[in-house]
Amino acid sequence: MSEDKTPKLDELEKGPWPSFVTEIKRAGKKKASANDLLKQLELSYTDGVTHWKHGGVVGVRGYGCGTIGRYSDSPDKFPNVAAFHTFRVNHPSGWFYTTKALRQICDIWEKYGSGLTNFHGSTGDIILLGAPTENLQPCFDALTGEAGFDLGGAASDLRTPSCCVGAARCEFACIDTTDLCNDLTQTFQDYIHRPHWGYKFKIKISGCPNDCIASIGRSDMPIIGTWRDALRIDQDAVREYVDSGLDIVSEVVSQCPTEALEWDAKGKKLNLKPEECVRCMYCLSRMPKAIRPGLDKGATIMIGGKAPLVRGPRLGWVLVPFMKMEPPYTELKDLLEKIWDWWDENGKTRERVSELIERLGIQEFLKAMDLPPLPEMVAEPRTNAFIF
Amino acid sequence: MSEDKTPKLDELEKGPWPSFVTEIKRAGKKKASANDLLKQLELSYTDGVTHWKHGGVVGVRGYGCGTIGRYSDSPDKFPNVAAFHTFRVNHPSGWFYTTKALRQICDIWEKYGSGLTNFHGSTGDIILLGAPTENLQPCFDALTGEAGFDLGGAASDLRTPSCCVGAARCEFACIDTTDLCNDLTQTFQDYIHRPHWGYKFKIKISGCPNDCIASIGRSDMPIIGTWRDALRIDQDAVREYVDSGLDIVSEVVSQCPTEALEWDAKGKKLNLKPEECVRCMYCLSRMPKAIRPGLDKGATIMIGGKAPLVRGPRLGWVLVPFMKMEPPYTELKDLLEKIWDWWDENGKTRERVSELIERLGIQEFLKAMDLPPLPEMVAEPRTNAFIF
Amino acid sequence: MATDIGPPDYRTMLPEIIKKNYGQWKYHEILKPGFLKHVAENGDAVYTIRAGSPRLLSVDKVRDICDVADKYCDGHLRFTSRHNVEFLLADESKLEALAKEINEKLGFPIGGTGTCLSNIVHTQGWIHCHTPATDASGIVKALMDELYDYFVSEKLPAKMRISLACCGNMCAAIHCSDISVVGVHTAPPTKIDDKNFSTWCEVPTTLASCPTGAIRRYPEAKSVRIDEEKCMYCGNCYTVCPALPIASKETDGIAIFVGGKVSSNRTSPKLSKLAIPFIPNNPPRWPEVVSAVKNIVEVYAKNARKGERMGDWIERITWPTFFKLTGIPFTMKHIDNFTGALTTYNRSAHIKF
Amino acid sequence: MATDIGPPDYRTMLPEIIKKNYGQWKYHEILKPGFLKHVAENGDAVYTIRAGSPRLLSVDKVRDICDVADKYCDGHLRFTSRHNVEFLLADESKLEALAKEINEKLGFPIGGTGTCLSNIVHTQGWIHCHTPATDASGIVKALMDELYDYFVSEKLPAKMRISLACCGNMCAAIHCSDISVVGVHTAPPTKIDDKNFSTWCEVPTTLASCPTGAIRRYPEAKSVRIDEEKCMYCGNCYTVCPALPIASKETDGIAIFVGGKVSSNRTSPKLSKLAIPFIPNNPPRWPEVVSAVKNIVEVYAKNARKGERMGDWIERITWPTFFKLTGIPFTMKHIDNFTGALTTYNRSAHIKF
Ligand code: SRM
Ligand code: SRM
Ligand code: SRM
Ligand code: SRM
Ligand code: SF4
Ligand code: SF4
Ligand code: SF4
Ligand code: SF4
Ligand code: SF4
Ligand code: SF4
Ligand code: SF4
Ligand code: SF4
Repeated sequence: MSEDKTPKLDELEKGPWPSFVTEIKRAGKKKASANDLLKQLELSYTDGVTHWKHGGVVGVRGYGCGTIGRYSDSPDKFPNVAAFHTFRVNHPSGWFYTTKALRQICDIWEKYGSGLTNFHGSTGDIILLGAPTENLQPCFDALTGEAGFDLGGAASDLRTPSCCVGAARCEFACIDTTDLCNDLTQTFQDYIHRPHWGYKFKIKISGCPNDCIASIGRSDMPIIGTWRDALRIDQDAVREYVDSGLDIVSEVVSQCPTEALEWDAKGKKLNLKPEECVRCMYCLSRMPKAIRPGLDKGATIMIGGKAPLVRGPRLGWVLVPFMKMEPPYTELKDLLEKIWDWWDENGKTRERVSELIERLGIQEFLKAMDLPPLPEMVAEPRTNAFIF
Repeated sequence: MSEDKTPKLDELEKGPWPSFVTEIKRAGKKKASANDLLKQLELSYTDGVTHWKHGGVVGVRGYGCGTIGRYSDSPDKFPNVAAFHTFRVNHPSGWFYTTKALRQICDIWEKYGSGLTNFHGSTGDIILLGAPTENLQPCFDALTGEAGFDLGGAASDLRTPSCCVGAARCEFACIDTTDLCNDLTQTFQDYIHRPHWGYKFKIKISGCPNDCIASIGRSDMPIIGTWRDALRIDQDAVREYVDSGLDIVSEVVSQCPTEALEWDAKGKKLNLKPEECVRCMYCLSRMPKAIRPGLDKGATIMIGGKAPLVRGPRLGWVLVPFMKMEPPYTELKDLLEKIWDWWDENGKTRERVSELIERLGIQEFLKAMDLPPLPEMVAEPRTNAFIF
Repeated sequence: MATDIGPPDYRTMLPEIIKKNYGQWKYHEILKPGFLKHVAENGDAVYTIRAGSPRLLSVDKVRDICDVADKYCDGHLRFTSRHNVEFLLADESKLEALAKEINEKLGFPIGGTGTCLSNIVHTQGWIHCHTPATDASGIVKALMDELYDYFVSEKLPAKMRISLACCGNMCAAIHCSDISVVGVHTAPPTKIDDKNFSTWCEVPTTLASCPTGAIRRYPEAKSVRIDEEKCMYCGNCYTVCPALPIASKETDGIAIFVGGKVSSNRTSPKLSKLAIPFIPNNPPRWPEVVSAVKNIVEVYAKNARKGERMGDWIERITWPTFFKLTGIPFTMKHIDNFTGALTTYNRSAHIKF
Repeated sequence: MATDIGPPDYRTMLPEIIKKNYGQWKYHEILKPGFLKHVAENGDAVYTIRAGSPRLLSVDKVRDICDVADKYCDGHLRFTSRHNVEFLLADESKLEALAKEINEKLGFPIGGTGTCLSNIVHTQGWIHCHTPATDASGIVKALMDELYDYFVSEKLPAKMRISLACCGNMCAAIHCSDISVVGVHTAPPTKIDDKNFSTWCEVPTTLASCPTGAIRRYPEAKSVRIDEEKCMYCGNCYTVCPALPIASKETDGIAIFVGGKVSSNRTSPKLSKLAIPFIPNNPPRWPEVVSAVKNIVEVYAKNARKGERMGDWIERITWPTFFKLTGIPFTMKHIDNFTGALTTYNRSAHIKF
């Protein structure tokens, strides 16, 4: 393989899906680092292993987090990615942008970095992919200066909170996800930018149980909009669905997981047993024109989602079944601080909050939180007689 | 409380359910030990604790198991139960008796013991409740001699196998439970009577998945009758049920857990998708006159049921989905010996086979058993990527 | 002296009608509570009357039972896997007379079939065991007195199995019953008998017996000590070492679990789940335990659908609703904290308000 | 130098039509794949076109996207939680022209809504990470090429989320996706860099990092050694200690899990379960991985009912049937042996033959 050819990666320019290789090549026209990235990647495609060295601590003044240090293991071959560090730039809540803002970021990144980005990283940050060490500070200064952006989380800190589109474009939003996300992000800037704990903590906010931000799987604290009163049914709109061919019994009523719905075929009325409804969003999602959340809205606060390493896969579970969610979100913030204090005091290095709860026992945790035990917290009570 | 009065226990002679206190009193008319038992029990009812001392090793010649040693902690007060040991007498499979056999046991027990029994202990033995040490051997001799009974299991041995009534009085029996139980009991006499392993091993046999012997919860090896071909439907009998008022759709068809049934209302025919049926016994139990197991019968061999101590409650799980079950049951016996060898070689003291499997990993166990991994063994595949 | 002869061959114990139709049964009917009719391929029928027994029987009572079996059943009978007595006969005409004698002469109720409540499988308790946290027979008697009607008539939505074990060893494996009543200790075994420790016990096996690692060496007294924070009162150490008594009047009592089953009928077997963590012992009739169980039975009977076992019903209505309907308070103790506990939490946004 | 200013306020980023109707949305319709219409209480409507993006974008491409948004959407756009680009506008008449430019000028497909397959959430791989067992972007590209039709048309029974992580750290938390593609190591980190160990690593933290206790001290070399029997190849030790490299061309590859979801819609969230334990890396297009995923997608699409997510479908048909229908061999590796494994076994007599 000649040094400049990338036959393997070229294969990935074929096919209908837009190609990341094309993107790297395009950046490579302007930036030598993008070109070296391409070549190093081609080598990985040949060797079957990464050519990045382990870790590396880099940063910007005053911050302990927000960058990921990265060095090539073959700096001689690929001098322009010898140091190739990443910025995690905190996105605006809901990932809405003006083109002006995006262009500013592009200009800065073309100047200081590789010209390659991820929109977005899987935590939600704008990933600016690869800059040499000496460019980090000036690039940061430009970002926080002219562009008005700031860094997101990395390392043992509060990670960039994210949320679904919510009230901005969704009829199901039971809480103002974007406002809450923005408020928490601003309130806890210090926790995002400097390592405070033994490990990371993630917050994700969905406007309803559809969980379009995948919070249950991906965050230590999933916050999920819900309602306490009965869902609202517009019977005229129901009849419209039925008249235009919806088999309401087989497609909606019989699918309700708790048999909370009943179709009065005679009266052409969809009846709800509100006390049976578990807010699963099924009927609402199926008939958005006819069924809406109730009016007494708030959020279910959950705890403990995370990736599988190293004690197995985790999903978040119910901690507070219902909390009103209005600015300045004091109750929520107090709870967060309480959780962080307890975790910080008791947790080991690299121990996520759910792992700590598992180690010390949920009882210990609930007591420290001053939260009452509730049947809503469990799928089922204990099956062992080891009650202590 | 005067020494001879039992006001607390007397309360338990009231009410419609037959009273064990009445039984003890009745035995007490003939046997001083039964009387002392009553008095010691009254004391427990006052003190709120047992008055039996811990353990005590007793036995009969040539056996290491089959008796439970028991000494009073207040022999001065209750001299006639100072030593009050139990026999576990192996029942005939299916718990069928002639009155002659029962009367023989009664006569022997009136002679040597307290005259009190349990029909039966929860493993299935006849429990002869309480004899002094010196009577154990003569009592045993009488049992094995004139009466033709023998002891069951206790301690770290094979416990008395038991089975449901099966072919003797049940139309659902897919295997000859009583014969199999009897055969195993006779074949493994040595394992029942002498401790061979680090802990106990239990076998229970049900003729079908209704599991009337509760094998899944109570035995290291649950053996459950099943069939491989399609269940047999007598359409005339189906129509009889329907004609006499059974709502076959709501009460049967829609209850089938795998939607294997279909009611052809026009043709008045109950159709089966045999490949969907999981042999749950529901439709058969609901319509015994119309639906019967198939003809290619055998058993599902399971492994690992036991009580919760100390690693939490256990249920048995599928080890061999289908095994033909005909005398002399060689395949089953070979498997048992293989399991016991592996368990004996690898197990710690007081470690049941499922605890050992958990500790060493199911893979290790299946390999040692030369059994192939099958999807029928799991409710779901692993959720972690820790594949080793 | 004969050894290893094994039990008598069951074939020698079978009634004629059973021998003749062995393996040939075609279907059954429940004629009324406690009365079964099994019909063979050839049209033969065997009738069974099921009678409730206290399990603990004097030999004289066994003889009474034999008398009845001699009179009506050609000298044969059987017991069930739940300790009931079954009288089998071919002659339908004798059924009522037999039933009358069972009731009157033996004092045994007839029932326990179909959707009747059956007998309570139970254990030794203070009658014969060294580790109990409660008695067995006494509570069973008190419960069955109160639930008598459910045994003699079909008043339940489905089969209901109540079981009782007097300590966490859970003889009878009651961890998968519709209702399980379990004796529990709620304090650690701190009254250590240092004097006898080294005679009765070995340090390594004692340490190894503890699932939570709560026992540590205590060389000063050639004995051990318990870390009370870690102890979960399981009593396993006492089974292994008599110098660690754990029973105590003040702290022993009853826990109640619900919603288990072993049958694979329709739904898979289920473990029972904690309903009531602790009720102090109150002999001789444990009124608090009796009314707690009765309440659960009644709420279930009133609310479950036909054919729905306790656990199936609760899964349908959800656990919060179970606690609401029964009025049982939900406490910290209900939330699992044993190995794998996290998978028992509500990992969804499904909530009823 | 300003610090801690946080991200720009999202309110400054919203299109006019969104600002005006913020929190006032009443319902939505999916006009066709990739085209959403949201209607507000006052009758206002916003139209959205969703376009598939490779996520890794050059700044010039971002500028192209901006050009399109300037032309049609008053200079606004958003990204979704699955890395798609959304163009929002109030003027329905411009939709087709906008769509044309997205396809032709940006080269982005339109789709991913409703029961279309959406974008594959993924991670860094060989592009930027130090611990991968495989690449990310390359496999994603190869997969989306093959599954392209599922993105641009509604051919699936329900939503389907495919996710990919390049190592067991599982960035993107793909452990609850309909299909998760995970990079796995299958050999222990035995090429220990003894020379650098004491400079780069600390013994206690290295030992503590191992969930299975497979690492032991090796004072001879001031380093550690791995118990190969105990190692489960999780790679956690390498994250903590660079002297324990685990990546290897020969033994690294892909595992595929299926049947997870995070939404509480109808059924509770579910973890994904192992379908295929190992497929060796085969860059640049991983044909074996692509055809394995395609097979699962197609079998699901053919057999599941309307509205049934992958996991709901498999639960209905049972896992043995899933393996039968897909033709995927079931191996020892499928049976869980991690903490709590026993509860994942078939603890019932329910079997299909
Ligand atoms: C960039 C990103 C992947 C991507 O391409 O999108 C990423 C990249 C890395 N993750 Fe991650 N994680 C990223 C989102 C996640 C997520 C998803 C999320 O946040 O929603 C998860 C799963 C959720 C969770 O936290 O449980 C995740 C779980 C991990 C873990 C496992 C943590 C655990 O407790 O199980 C590690 C291991 C660690 O921290 O040591 C990890 C570690 C890493 C490191 C820092 C590598 C390491 O071993 O230290 C990676 C740096 C790669 C690089 O060179 O850039 N990353 N990581 C994501 C962050 C971008 C952003 O800020 O937007
Ligand atoms: C006699 C006995 C077998 C024996 O060898 O002793 C027996 C006999 C029958 N059982 Fe059973 N079962 C017997 C203990 C059991 C047990 C074990 C236990 O309770 O410890 C179970 C498992 C219970 C559980 O899941 O917790 C059991 C679960 C069933 C079922 C499944 C019921 C369900 O809804 O889950 C059936 C089917 C049915 O009733 O529809 C059944 C059906 C039957 C049938 C109808 C079978 C037949 O066609 O003859 C028999 C009459 C049942 C009746 O009582 O109505 N039998 N049956 C046992 C009587 C015990 C008693 O005295 O009450
Ligand atoms: C008599 C009986 C209870 C009864 O009244 O029915 C009984 C009584 C005792 N059991 Fe049991 N078990 C009896 C059936 C059971 C069952 C049920 C079964 O076999 O179907 C179980 C649950 C199933 C299982 O084995 O998992 C059972 C699980 C235990 C355990 C816990 C074992 C475990 O691994 O979890 C122990 C503790 C031990 O062995 O150290 C135990 C220990 C004991 C001891 C020997 C006490 C001890 O700590 O050593 C009890 C002697 C009482 C006495 O003085 O007579 N017994 N034991 C049952 C035997 C009668 C018979 O042979 O028919
Ligand atoms: C735009 C987005 C939110 C955002 O802030 O970015 C979004 C938007 C909507 N989601 Fe979502 N969901 C979005 C990610 C998700 C995710 C998260 C994920 O995939 O990582 C989930 C959870 C997936 C899971 O369970 O694994 C998700 C599960 C749902 C569901 C539940 C579907 C189900 O059957 O389980 C609904 C309801 C429905 O579609 O019936 C829903 C419904 C909707 C609706 C219809 C809500 C509304 O009325 O506006 C939106 C249009 C959906 C569509 O694509 O047809 N959305 N939605 C996300 C688009 C991602 C993409 O580019 O494809
Ligand atoms: S989570 Fe609910 S509120 Fe948020 S975008 Fe999805 S459907 Fe809308
Ligand atoms: S939201 Fe779900 S639980 Fe509530 S009525 Fe609708 S379908 Fe039923
Ligand atoms: S387990 Fe089956 S075969 Fe045995 S008695 Fe019960 S129903 Fe009959
Ligand atoms: S036995 Fe069970 S699974 Fe089979 S057809 Fe009957 S009800 Fe369905
Ligand atoms: S449950 Fe406990 S106390 Fe009761 S008999 Fe069994 S071992 Fe003894
Ligand atoms: S009672 Fe159980 S937990 Fe407590 S010290 Fe004894 S063995 Fe350990
Ligand atoms: S999944 Fe692993 S290899 Fe991939 S980016 Fe995350 S930490 Fe790096
Ligand atoms: S790869 Fe994982 S299991 Fe293996 S030694 Fe490293 S930390 Fe331990």
